[in-house]
Amino acid sequence: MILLETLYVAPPTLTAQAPVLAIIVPLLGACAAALAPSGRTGWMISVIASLFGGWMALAVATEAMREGAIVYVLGGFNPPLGIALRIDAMGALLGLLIGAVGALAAVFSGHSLVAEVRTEKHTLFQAGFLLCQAGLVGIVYTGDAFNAFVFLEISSIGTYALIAIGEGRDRRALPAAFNYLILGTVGATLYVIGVGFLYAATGTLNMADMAARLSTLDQNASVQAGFAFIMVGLGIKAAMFPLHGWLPGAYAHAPSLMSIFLAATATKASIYLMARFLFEVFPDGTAFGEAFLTWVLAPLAAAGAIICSIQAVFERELRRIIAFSSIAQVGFIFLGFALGSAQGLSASVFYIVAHGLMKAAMFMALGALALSIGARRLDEFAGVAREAPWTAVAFAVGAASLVGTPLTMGFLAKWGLIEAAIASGQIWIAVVMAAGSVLTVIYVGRIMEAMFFRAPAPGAPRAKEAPLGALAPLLALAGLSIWFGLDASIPEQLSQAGAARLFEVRP
Amino acid sequence: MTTPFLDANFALNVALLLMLLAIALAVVRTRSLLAAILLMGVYSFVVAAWLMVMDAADVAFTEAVVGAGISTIVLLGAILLTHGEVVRVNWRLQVVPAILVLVVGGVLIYAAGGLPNFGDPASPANSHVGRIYLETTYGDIGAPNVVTAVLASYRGFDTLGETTVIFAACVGVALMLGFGPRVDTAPTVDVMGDHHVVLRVISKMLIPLIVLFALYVQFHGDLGAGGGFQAGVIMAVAVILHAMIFGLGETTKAFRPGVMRSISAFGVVLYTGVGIVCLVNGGGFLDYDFLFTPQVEAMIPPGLLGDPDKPHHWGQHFGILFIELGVLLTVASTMVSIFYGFAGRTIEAIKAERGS
Amino acid sequence: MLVAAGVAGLVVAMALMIVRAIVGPSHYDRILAANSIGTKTVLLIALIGFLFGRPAFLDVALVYALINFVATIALMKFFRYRTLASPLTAAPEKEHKNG
Amino acid sequence: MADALHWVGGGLVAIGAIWSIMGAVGVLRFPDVYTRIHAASLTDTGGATLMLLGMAFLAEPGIVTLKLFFVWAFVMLTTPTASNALASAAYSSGHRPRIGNFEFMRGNDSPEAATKGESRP
Amino acid sequence: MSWLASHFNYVIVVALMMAGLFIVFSSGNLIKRMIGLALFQSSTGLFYISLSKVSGATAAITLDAGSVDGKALASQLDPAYVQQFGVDGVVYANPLPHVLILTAIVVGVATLAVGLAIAVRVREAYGTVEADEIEALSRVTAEQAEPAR
Repeated sequence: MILLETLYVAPPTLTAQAPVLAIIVPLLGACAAALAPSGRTGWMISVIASLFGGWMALAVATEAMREGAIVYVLGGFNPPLGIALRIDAMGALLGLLIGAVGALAAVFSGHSLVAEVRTEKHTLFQAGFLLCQAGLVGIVYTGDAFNAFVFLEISSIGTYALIAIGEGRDRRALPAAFNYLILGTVGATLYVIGVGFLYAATGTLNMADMAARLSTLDQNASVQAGFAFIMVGLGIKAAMFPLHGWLPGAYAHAPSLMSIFLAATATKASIYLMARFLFEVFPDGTAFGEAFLTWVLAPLAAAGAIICSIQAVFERELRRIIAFSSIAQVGFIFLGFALGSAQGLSASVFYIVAHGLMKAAMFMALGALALSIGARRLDEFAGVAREAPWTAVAFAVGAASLVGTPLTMGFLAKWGLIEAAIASGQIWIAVVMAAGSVLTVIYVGRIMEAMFFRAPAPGAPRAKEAPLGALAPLLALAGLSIWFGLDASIPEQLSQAGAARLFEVRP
Repeated sequence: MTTPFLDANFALNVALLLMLLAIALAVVRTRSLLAAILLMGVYSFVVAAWLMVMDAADVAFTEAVVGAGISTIVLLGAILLTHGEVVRVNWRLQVVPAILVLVVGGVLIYAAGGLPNFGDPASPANSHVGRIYLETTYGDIGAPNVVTAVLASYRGFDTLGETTVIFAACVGVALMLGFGPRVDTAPTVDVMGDHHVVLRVISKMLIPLIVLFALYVQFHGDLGAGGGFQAGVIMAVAVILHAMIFGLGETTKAFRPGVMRSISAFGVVLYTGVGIVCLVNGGGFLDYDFLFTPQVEAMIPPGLLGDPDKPHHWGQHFGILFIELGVLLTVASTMVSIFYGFAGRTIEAIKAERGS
Repeated sequence: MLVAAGVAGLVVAMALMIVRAIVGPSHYDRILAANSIGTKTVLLIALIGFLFGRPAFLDVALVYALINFVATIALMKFFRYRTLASPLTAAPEKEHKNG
Repeated sequence: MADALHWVGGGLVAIGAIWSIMGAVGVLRFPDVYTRIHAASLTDTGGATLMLLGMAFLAEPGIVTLKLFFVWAFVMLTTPTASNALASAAYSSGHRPRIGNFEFMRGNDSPEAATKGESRP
Repeated sequence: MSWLASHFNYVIVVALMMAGLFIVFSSGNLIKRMIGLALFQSSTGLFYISLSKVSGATAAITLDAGSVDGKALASQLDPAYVQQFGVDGVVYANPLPHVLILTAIVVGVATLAVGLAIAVRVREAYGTVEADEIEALSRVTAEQAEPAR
């Protein structure tokens, strides 16, 4: 907590407006980038706007830690009449993750975009990237169920086209983007239907008001169906196990910038929104909610964690391995939710951050390698550690965190989840976690073996170390994984404070 | 009226919904894409009539301009570029989707059992926030059209998001279709030496009228049905009509694609700017009561707009005016950009086919 | 009462037209039906305004009349020229062909 | 007086509706595209005129009447134009009328085109 | 039967949703799938608007009490309703779902445009818009990434 406050320095007038500024600065940045005369200017605008957005997210986090939860009223009309942003410590943590990864990815894009996307598209690409960022921050900050849908769509519509731009390198990006568009829109529409059912039962759209009204209401058919639709809709967006079909293609074929940013943040925002509906909007302890956690969420999450890890073991393209690993990790996160305890929730949120940072580092390392070699398959990466040691080391740090090596953030995250599972007596969840980790070791081991211990194939294109402008954000991300592995006070305090607050309100 | 299910309103409702169902089933069944598009156009017509029966004049307005106008044109542009008009059907592959859809439908029907009766004024949906808006709008905002008031002021942040979505679509379509080799003037595809004097003359007469009407819809928005979005689409339709009659080359000379994209961004900036002005003046984001500083408000003659005791009506009025202008700019330019994207590709497609 | 009868008549006419739109057989039949349904919708919306006491909603009818026109032009260009972009010429050299 | 106007207006609206139904029946029953276009465009313009005139009688003179006039003007502009464009598009794509004498139309059309008729799906 | 009467709208809306969803999942043609998606999204609009219907109400554009419209309207409405649910003597429709659906329609058209744009690019890259053919061609691309073993 002390650390957080020392990090954040700003005038109080700015702090008071930070929640909305964290959303609208990237938004304005997007407009400015679209108007920018050259790709270089667009990149600078993107970096500045992302950094400013990240700074504001820091302000929000500081405030949320101090106040417990921030309510920012928009338009001068108190909820439920107007729309309000409502940010508790966990939301602030997620916002911080989005801001940090967004800023680092924006810096990195200075090199990767030039290599991957045609020059005349750079300004619009940066505009789309910033829109996506604004939308994701909006999803985690808003306190209004319908407003969340609008932000979901802002981030998605920007994303679809940006993934499709990956066709310059691999035409499979186009059908992947189209599939994502179809499934993503179906998911968002199912979410809207669910919100409609809740609105029919409560007459309000504000989440807090909804929660208050639902707790006095009989759990009738339409409320239950609303809940189911929201879960399925957001489950598609969050790549929950049987609904994850869009993810591998989208992550594997998108331009590097989008892979980094999406892998670290996009599914995470939807997962967090799901958590809010699970633990904030719906009254705890109802038979229906309990049954969902025990009989639907937990088995699916466990199945996803195991099956997708196995798929990752047998996959040959490196980016697809990491994409499948992401789905498996989402399964771990949902296992934490399924515990239905404050400890489980806070462990899951911590895991979200850990996973976001490590996946960002891994995809960014691949992006940095893609600057010099156009490799896709795992064996094409043989021996890159000798040619690009720093990049490979950063990748290895991310991978180590993914496996759960001590001294990395991933270790603390896994440990926290297992602890929470044991504390609530669900030993089988701990066992699934352990089994998933073993599988993770296998596929990460394959990657490491190829990168570090195999000699490069003769005649293969030589990898080169990425230029400093691309290496610096990469090392920063890897450094964050290690820093939080040594001293996790910032994410830990925020996630625990948020979870404790939620479960205190509804014991 | 005391027996709400037997009145003319309900009978119309049932008739129109049954038509919708018939059309939707025909869309499912048809193998011709073009037929599906035409049926969707008809569907949208019927939806708009139904919306009028449901007292949703503003939504009907939007459905009119979007469903029948823009969607049809964009879909036509897309099938021109994809050269496929007949869909192949493999009935064996449809079993799983059918089961899936039946499950979803079953859940929905089960859920519908818990919904309040249709038209019930005392249902939760109609008695909580929705009612409060009706009671407070006049005092808070002073605009007769409650839908516009809610859209632009109470839930102005949603509308900012909506405008941003439109801008995102502009960015997306431009990234996908907006670049590549361009031709200055469209080749004249003169099939049989047609002459279209009638169309050209009528369109020349219509286009200024359409723009005039768009302005009326724009500035009449807080008094009657309509607003920035609808006006924007109508204005875009005027440009699209010009492009279709006089050629894309002529139109892009007047409304350059790059300029259109810039205007789209500028609309969002204008909207956000209004919010920031409120923020700088000490209110929350988009709190139009703070659009003008107290010094300015003191200069306003009392009662000029709305209630004489409420000088903030002035701020609300102008706030709504400005943000609707932002919406208009973004929507109009985005719709034109989207049309450029699809129609412009057509030229390239024709050239590519002729070349090969 | 007579207005209600008018609304009912229009709905019946629309239903018949929808049958034509669904059955086809050619695309021109569908366009024709769509166009005609458009006109009927314009009238229906205007009449609904009268029936329910809000004739001020004629704006919606007005905008429908306009959109209907533009969509029909788009369809016509689609069928005849296979492009939305080319200009419609006013070539004066040929005589009127089919009256 | 107002009552009389009301009856006149209502009557015109009802006649217009009957007119529209007649047109719709024509569209449903006539044998080919051209006769159907004939039925639709004739009754659309005629029916619309009657109904809008009727509504003008029902409404108080003022902005509503003006809007009704504009709706009428739009319908009168668009329906014939669209019908004209539609018929010419149908003709040039190879549809030939099923009934009536159309010898005078021969010229730049190939015989295959003339037999295509109603074959499009 | 009375349940059907009071929930008729929802039944039809569910049928429309199913129709849209069926097209999305069963069709292989990308354009047809976009059409299905548009149908599906539009049916949510119908759902919300059905929720907002208030029997005997009028559109939520408040009337000047003295205007001709207002007087004519007030005389048509049921006095008991007006007394219980009316504002200034007239029952108005619930405006909130209208606002939400305005936004949803806009989102729908944005999605449609972007989706079709991507479909057009798919056609340019693959020469087809049928999902199974695209998948087969994608497999070829994936195998090109593999060396001959």
